[in-house]
Amino acid sequence: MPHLIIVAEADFNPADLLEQLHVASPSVGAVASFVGVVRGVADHSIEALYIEHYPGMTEAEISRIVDQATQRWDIETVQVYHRVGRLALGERIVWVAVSAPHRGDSFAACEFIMDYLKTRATFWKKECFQESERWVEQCQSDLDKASDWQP
Amino acid sequence: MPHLIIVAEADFNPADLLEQLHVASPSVGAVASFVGVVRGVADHSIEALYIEHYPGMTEAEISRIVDQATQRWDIETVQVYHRVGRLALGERIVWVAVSAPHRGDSFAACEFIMDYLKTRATFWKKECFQESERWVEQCQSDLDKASDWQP
Amino acid sequence: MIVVRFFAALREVLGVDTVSLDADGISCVDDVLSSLSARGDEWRDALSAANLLVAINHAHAHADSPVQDGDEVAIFPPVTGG
Amino acid sequence: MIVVRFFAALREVLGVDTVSLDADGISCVDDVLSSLSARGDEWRDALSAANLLVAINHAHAHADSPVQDGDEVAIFPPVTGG
Repeated sequence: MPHLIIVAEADFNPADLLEQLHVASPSVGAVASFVGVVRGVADHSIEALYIEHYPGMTEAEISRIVDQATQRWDIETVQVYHRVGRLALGERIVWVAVSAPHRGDSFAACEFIMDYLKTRATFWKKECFQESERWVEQCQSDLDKASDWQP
Repeated sequence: MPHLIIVAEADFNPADLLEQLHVASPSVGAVASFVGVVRGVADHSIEALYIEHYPGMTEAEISRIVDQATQRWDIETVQVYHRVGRLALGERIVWVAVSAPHRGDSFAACEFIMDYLKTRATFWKKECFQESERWVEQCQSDLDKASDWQP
Repeated sequence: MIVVRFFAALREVLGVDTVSLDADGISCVDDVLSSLSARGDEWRDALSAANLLVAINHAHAHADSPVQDGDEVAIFPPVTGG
Repeated sequence: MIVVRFFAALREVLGVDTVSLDADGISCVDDVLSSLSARGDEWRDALSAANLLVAINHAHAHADSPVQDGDEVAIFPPVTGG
């Protein structure tokens, strides 16, 4: 079953995506998945995120990182669905799901891909407040987390 | 929002469960989840699993392990839904989902709880073939995996 | 009265899932096992397996854990997950 | 012709998302940056930020990476995830 890689403004339906993975193969025993959600920030009232990306390059890079995960772990099918545009507080941003024979591989590959999306993929994030907005600066803790994966 | 702990024969709906977690709190930015599925085994034709548990003790133990996870990681809400009875190839067995402000905590707690369910909770598994059945023996690799979590 | 419950392969070998024992003369898990083993060779053989686990009132316990009237004791093989 | 694309904060500062450059005299990424910087102070200031990243034809590149006619060059601030 081919991997799914989508970058779009439209929302996704986790149940439909999960259902697609389940029917994939009789050797699948585990599906790890992740949903990222626009989160409020304690010290100021964020209303939305605006997410921009580099069409073409983003998809190509995600495809490369999915290939890396496939070589590194025993996994079957990967789904990556990343939204762009203006996303209000509480809205879904990103979906990553990985099916595998065993749960350890599915968890590791899912977290690896998420860390990549948050630190290396060509997405930029702007925080939107009631009367202002600002581009988010790169976060060192995320960079450190992603470099943990380097062999 | 209270944790959800269910052990039942009935199937669960991942989309409905995810939806419940999403509305939980404006501080939730991450939901890691896991679905375990009855998997075929390469060298013989398994038709179903029969899962038995110790009613009362299972729920009490899961509740304790969820409390442990809550103390160890910054997480919001945990859902554990474990099926019992006869489950055919490809059917869902177990659901674990963890919401948290940040993705690292949600992944770690979700995997911790899954490892616990597979190794310490009072479930027993019987493999059903066309003309025979056999109780599964305890698996050392799962025990090793769970002991990785000990501080 | 002490209620003793069996699970999984042990339940199938014994052909019963619950037994009620008189609490007289029972002060620990080992006493429960002795009482049950006296029921016959099949019981003695099944209950002598080295890897059996025990719980008292839904909490893991040991051979020398105290048991008293009204307790629920469970005896079962190693768990094998879902 | 070389197409140059800008993203996020850099796109907003420059007020444009795409520029087309004549390929004459351009052999590497640094030449692209020099050509753009000659457009005025605002361009020179914005493009001199130390943390800008570059891609050629959707793959990460460096200041001395070769650029040729028909390439798509992208210049952008550090990525900040979704």
